[in-house]
Amino acid sequence: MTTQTNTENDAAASADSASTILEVKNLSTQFRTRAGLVKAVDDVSFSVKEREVLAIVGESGCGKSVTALSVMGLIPTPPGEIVGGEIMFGGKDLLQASDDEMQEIRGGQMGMIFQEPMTSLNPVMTIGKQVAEPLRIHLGLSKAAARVRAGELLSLVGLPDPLEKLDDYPHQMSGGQRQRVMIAMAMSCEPKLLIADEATTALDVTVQAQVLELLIRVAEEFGTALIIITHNLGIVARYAHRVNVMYAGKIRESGTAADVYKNPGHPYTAGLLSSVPSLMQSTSGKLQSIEGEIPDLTDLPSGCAFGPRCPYVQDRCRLEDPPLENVGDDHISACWESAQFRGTT
Amino acid sequence: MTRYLLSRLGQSIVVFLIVSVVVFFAVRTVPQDPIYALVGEDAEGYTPAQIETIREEFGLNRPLPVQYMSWVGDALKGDWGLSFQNKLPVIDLIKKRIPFTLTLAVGAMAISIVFGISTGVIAALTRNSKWDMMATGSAMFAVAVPEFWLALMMILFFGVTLGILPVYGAVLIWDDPIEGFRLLIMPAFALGIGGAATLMRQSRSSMLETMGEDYIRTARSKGVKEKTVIIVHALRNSLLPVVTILGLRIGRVLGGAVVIETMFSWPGLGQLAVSSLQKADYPVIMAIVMFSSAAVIIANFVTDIAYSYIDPRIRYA
Amino acid sequence: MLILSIRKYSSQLVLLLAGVLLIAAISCGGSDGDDDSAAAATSTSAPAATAKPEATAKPEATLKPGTNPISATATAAPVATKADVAEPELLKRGGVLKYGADPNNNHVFFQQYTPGAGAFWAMTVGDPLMAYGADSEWLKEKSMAVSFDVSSDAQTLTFKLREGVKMHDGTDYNAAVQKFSLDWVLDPDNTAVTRPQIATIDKVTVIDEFTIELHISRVYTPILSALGMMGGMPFSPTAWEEQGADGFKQNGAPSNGPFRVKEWIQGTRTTFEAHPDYWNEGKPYLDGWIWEEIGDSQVRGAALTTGAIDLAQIPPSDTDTVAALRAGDAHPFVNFAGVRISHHNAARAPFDDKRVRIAAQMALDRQAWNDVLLGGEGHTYMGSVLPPTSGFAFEVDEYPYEYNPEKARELLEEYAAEKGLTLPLTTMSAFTCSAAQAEAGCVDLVEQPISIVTTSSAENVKRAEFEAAYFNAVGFEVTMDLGSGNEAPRTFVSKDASFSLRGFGVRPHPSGSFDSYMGVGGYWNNGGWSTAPKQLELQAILEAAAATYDYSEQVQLYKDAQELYMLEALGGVKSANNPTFWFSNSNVKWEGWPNDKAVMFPSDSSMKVYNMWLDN
Amino acid sequence: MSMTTSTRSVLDIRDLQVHFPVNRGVLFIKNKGAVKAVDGVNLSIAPGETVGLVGESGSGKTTVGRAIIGLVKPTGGVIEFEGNNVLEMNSAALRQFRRQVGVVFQDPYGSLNPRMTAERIISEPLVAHHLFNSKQERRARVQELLEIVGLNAGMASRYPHEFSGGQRQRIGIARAIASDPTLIILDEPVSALDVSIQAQIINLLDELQDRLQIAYLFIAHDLSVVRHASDRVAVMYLGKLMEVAPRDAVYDNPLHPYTKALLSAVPVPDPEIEKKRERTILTGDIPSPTNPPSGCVFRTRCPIADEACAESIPELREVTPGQHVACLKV
Amino acid sequence: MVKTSDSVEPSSVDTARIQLPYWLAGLLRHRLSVIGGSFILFVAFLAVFAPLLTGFEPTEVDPPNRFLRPSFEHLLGTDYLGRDQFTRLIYGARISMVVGIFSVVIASFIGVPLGLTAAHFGGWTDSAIMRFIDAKLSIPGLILAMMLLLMLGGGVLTVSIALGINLSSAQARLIRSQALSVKEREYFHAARAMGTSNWRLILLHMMPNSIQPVIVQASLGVGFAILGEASLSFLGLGVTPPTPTWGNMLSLAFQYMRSAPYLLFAPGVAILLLVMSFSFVGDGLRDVLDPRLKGKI
Repeated sequence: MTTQTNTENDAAASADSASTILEVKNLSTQFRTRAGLVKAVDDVSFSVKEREVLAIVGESGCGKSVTALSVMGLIPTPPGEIVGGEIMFGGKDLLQASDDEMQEIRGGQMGMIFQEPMTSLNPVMTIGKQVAEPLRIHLGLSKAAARVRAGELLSLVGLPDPLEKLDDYPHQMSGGQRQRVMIAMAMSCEPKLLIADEATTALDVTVQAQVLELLIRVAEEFGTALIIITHNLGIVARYAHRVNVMYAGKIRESGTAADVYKNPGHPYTAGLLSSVPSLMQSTSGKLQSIEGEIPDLTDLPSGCAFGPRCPYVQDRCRLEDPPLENVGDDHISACWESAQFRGTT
Repeated sequence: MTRYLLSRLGQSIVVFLIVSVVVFFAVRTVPQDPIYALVGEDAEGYTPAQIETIREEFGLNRPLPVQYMSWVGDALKGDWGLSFQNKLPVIDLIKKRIPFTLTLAVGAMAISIVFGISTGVIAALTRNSKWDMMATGSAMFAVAVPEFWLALMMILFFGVTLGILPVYGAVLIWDDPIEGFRLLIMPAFALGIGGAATLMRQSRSSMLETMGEDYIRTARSKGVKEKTVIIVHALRNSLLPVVTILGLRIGRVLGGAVVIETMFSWPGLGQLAVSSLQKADYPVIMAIVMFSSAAVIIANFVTDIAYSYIDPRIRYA
Repeated sequence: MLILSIRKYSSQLVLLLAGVLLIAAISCGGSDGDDDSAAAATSTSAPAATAKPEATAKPEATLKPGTNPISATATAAPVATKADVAEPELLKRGGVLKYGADPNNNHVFFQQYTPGAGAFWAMTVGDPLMAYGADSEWLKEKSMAVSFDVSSDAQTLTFKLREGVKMHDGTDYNAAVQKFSLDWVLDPDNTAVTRPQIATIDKVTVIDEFTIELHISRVYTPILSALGMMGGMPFSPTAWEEQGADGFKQNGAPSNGPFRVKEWIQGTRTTFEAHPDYWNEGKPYLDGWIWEEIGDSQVRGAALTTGAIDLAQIPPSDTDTVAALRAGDAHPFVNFAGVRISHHNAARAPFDDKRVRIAAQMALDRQAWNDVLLGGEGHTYMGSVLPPTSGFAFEVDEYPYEYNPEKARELLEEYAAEKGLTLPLTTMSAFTCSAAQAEAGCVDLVEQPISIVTTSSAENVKRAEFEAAYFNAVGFEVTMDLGSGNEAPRTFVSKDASFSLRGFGVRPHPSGSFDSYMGVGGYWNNGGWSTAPKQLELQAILEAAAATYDYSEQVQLYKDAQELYMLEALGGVKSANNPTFWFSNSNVKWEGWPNDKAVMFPSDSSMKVYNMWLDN
Repeated sequence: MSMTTSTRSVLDIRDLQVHFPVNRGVLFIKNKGAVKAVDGVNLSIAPGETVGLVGESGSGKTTVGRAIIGLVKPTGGVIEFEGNNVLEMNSAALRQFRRQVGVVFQDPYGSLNPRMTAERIISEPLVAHHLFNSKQERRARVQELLEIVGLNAGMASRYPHEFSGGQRQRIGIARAIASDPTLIILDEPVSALDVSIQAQIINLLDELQDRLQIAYLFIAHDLSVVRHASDRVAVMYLGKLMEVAPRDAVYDNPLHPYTKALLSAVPVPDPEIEKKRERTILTGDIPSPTNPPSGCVFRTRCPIADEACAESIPELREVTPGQHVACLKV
Repeated sequence: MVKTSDSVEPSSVDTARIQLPYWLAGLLRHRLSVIGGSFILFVAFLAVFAPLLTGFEPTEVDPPNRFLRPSFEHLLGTDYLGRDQFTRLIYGARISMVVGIFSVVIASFIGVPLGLTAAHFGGWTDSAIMRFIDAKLSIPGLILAMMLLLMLGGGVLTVSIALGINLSSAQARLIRSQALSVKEREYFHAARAMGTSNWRLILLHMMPNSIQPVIVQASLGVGFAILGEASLSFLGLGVTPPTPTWGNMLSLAFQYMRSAPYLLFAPGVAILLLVMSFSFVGDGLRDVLDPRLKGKI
């Protein structure tokens, strides 16, 4: 049981000088479904620097997971398809990479953790074998060497008596322990980038805290950049250096966590922040909720997708989709009325 | 695991008892008078009095529950009673036929499994391609074809016109491997092809489902080659539901054997079942049905063990 | 919608059509292309002219009744020494003949009931006291009696027995053994199926080691032919002591015939091996033969063509296989042993009225019956109950009850008007047994619908469908009562069938058929039609025939009996003399090949396998 | 909103126990121990009050809810509703109790029968308790309920798959208030919803409570939502109550070490505050409920535990007015 | 489309627009089941209007014109008794369809209640019912059917009962497993918490949500029942002749395979296409009724 104060955010300051390891430009991914064409990710651009922790936040259906899967090249085709854009990683555009090249990168230089601990591990295969698999593929370790290394990795992620765990099966472990195994597996080849897609959503609060602390520590130790995908605004505040807010397939706002939270550049971000009840002081009466329903991606409104639910909507918003513009130092947002609405908060 | 198997064993014994009771009483309601199997249609040489004494000998006029109790008592001691056709012990009649039915059943199951699962997996992996279409189409075709029609077509085509396969004969594989195998091909194929179709559909749908699971995506995220993902991760998981329905297939195969054995004059229990049912030869019918249901129960039991061995979630319950 | 879906049909539909065409190809391919010469004979033409030069021409001409040695004056003929038996060249012909047939064999003890015993293997296992050839004349070469003489009151028969005969278990055959066997059969407790054949014998005495004397309760000439069947076959007393009935059922009763049972697997096959020291030197030619039980006649045909078996028995109703084998190079044997009669219960209204029985006769188109059900190979010999080959055929030039549906309907309308009924006639009256009948096992019956009763075998189903259609056409309303296995005959015995489709095997001597089937005591009649005056008259003729040894007198009496039965008693609607077919492969030879007279036995469907050999 | 204890409480749970037998051996061999899902819980809810029941998975909070509405048979204790014990009620009394207690479940997709129209779903309780004799009256009541929960009456004949998550939850709520109950058990009512929709439903529940004076048992694991919605909060761990107190006492002045650890583990959506907050991270996992630790169940993960905690099971004591804590060290 | 069981929920006609029941709309989009469905309707049409479509009677005998090859006058030729094959085929369709559908209805009436009671009450009733069903399943299907037929005698109803009892065990097992999963769903807990009676729980909540796979299997079952009737009549136990069914027409045609191969073609293909059509429709229904898919629309 360790007591820590939050120091990570300070380290972010020195990150600017570090080089960019992932550059996503105008990424667009679509799905053909029975109900019509779904533009899950529509012209998304962002970048991740070395050792940086980027958070992508948004409600369900906003495209955050699809973005991550597109970067990893795990979009099931059919029905999905990446229709445009570039993903520059390690000097190469992943969209042009061949299957073999992608298999080289996945698990080697880029790792990923998923949401459901219960179903993300192969139920009929021992933990040891599953953790050892990337080691043998990417680092070419022998069976015995890979097993030893797997043991070390399990102890690194804080599993009690790791060597015995090597021969256990996933169903013999709790949710938290499995997520630790996932981290061990994803980090096994000390990747340059790790994507955590709602990695702790299915865990209890205390276990969630343990796993995230562990993730940050290991990333730091291996110098791995992190993309944390979540809908929990608290996690973003606590762990992320920068944050992208997504809505209906587009990035609506991006900036450092501090700026975005203190002075949100988009009405949607503001609305989200205000609809989360506060832990710090008792509030009674109405929460400032965002009206209306989550948009149906098959028939999005013209202009700004948030228009129908936005309290500051103008005619222009209904006609034209606002581009991303600077609203502060390293802080951009896509809203025609950002000046007016920011003035008032 | 042992707890799971012990309870399965208990259940099987209960099922076996229920089968014996159900069949014992069902058979006796058949309107046939069993005596005529022994004395012949016109009962030449028998006086009515003698016919009555025979009924006594077989204990046919005792109340049914008493008959059942004595039957069970004898059966446990290994005495399956005398056949009504010739007052000879039923065991001798059954003993020689069991290996034939088993050989046929195993042959049919082998064909079902080999053709069924392989085409199913290929069809799933090449989803909506022409291979998939052909496999699904031929599965639809194989399920819809009446077995006896297929059997005779094969006899006439391969047996008579081409003459490459023997049309008649009954030799066990271990007695005369080459001839035994050549004899087995057609009946096993006719009996097994229906099963192959069902297994193909089942393994196709379970493979498709498995490929959509999260741990497959995790494997891919680890950079595992697609081929290894299929063989190492997907295949074993997708076989689990297929193994469970193997147990049920045995019942269908033994049922189908009745038609195929009659068609190929294959001296198995199915052929005997048809003649003894028509002659209402109770002891022989009881022996056949008890053996078949024992085979099905044991098969289900074996598939349970196999299932719990493959799936660690049960092995370490 | 259909057009819509076809226009945008997908590859699945193409697949579907391919599947369908595949079936068509196979099903036509299967008919090796000679369907024009097969049984698609039109109604009028004579049975399809078969290309094969056929030794046994269709028996249109009645056979000249050969001199029949069964006459009182037969004196002690000289003992046939081994030399004067026509000696075929002595080269060893050997081989194991495989014989494919249908009915399954419950056990291998020929004295107790098992389907097909008489027809298939009993004659190969035992040499009876008296044996009969193709035209019912005495076959000394096969019988144990070398000579016999009949007492003046014709009730005592003395037989001189063959010497030096060894039984299968090595023991010697003598008068004591023959007596033991006859006494065993005559003892009711042994429930021998062969007892009714020789039941008239009431005393058997051993005169000396090789002479035996039988006393019969009444003058009964058919006893000689009866002793030619299983009843007259000896079996070893010493083996009986050791094995008893169960032993005999499983391993066969050691007798004195050319073959003995080697192995019996129920429902599969029975293997016979040559008797090592069989008394008739040089015989049997075969080393052994195997009876293969093949249920499906088409598979039997296929097994013959592919050489899996050497000899196959094919039922006439399987016209396809018969035609296919005829077209091939298999040698056909045709024997008119069976008679197909739809017996109706003449004791119950409406059948007690002669007009109704005549109407039933006239309702059936026998020519069509023969063409459709027997592929034209049957013989619609209207007159005789007995087959033309038996020498006792009843010759009639113009059968009064020829196929005439209009007349039949008139008769039924006349009967219905008289009885105040309307056509179609649907019910059969109740039946109460007389004291005598009750004692013979008759059961009282309630009123019930007119029904055709038969087993559900493929052959009988077709017969039932055919006859039901014709009976319904003239004014009967017949329901179908298709039983499974042995249920149908039982309903006949207990007389609740209106039309029971029966066929019966003919014994070497007509008395066998008449007594056991048509006579008052016969098991088809107890409680049936045996009380009507015409039927009692018929019974008197039968008894007279059984009492005379004069062959020509017997022939005349049996013809009178048949005339009375067919014209007056009308106990049933005779459809045809049913041919039984065998086909043998080219490697099967016998004495006097290809004339198959020497290997066909007059009784219903047995082949003298012991006279055959394999020439490969 | 302090609550005077004198007014009779709507629901009073005393020493509630729910143990599930775990049979190890084959058919007849006796079982070897039980999972103590709920082990001695005391809780009371005043009319119109909202009691928050908080805890992690495996804490037994859902089982408490299930025990109250009769889905699970308790193995001990008393559940008193308006004076009489639910567990000893005859079927008539039980039916009356069922009419007065509504329930809302977590999963919007799983809590509505996919084969029924919205109208038939909402009218289910009306039919079960024969509240209206004619179909028209029932239809009118359903229209009214739809309006109350913010859906338009035209949607009555639609099927569940034609509604969004938020709308389905509103139908669930309409069904719960249909027989105008005095108490509703809310089992994780908003956990499965997105943040923006979550806020709308919380506001709806608030509004309904003010208008219809219904008492809520608000079961959830999201501490900030519970703080907003509840008057009093009870914290559960491994089947036992750790701390019960008014809302402000629990959040501003938590006494039980588990409550402290729980609050510190929840990240707050404000980087400034997060920078300054002092966090205590618990180690290890929740012990298995089949053999809980002796004495205080939290002692194996408690930062301030010592030998004494292992000997005796801490009682729920009133440390400060209205604030009860089950810990020897406080 | 003959409704196999009335519990498929009634087509709801929304006042706003005429909306086909969702399962029918779904089926129309499923190409294969359109083909299958139209063939079944075509056969049903033939069966119903048989008397109008042909001048002959199915049992009308005309031996002189036997074994006529398919011609304009006799579309499918004549059999060994000169009976018109086309007439027998369409009258036979009537009986084969009735046997097929009847046995599936009987199977459902036995299997569904058994399965539901086993799932709902659990404990001893569940294991008792399941052991009974295991026993029935372990007796080879055809032998069980033959025994039942010998007991009840041949006839359309008795054949359907024999085949129905055979199919009922599979139906019972299927609906029990579905019902068990429904029992875990929250809407079931909600209904029980509201005090709904056991009866309504089973009928209104458990059955509608677990009946889909039974309907899918039922449509496949019709095909298997028609095949079963063919096998039984091959063993001489099916519907008593001369009533024509595709089964006994096929086994009769067997005996004239060389001399009249065309006799084999019509019943064989008819059985094949009808059984395949039912499996097409079955597959279509499976996709349409699959709850997982429906949730996503």
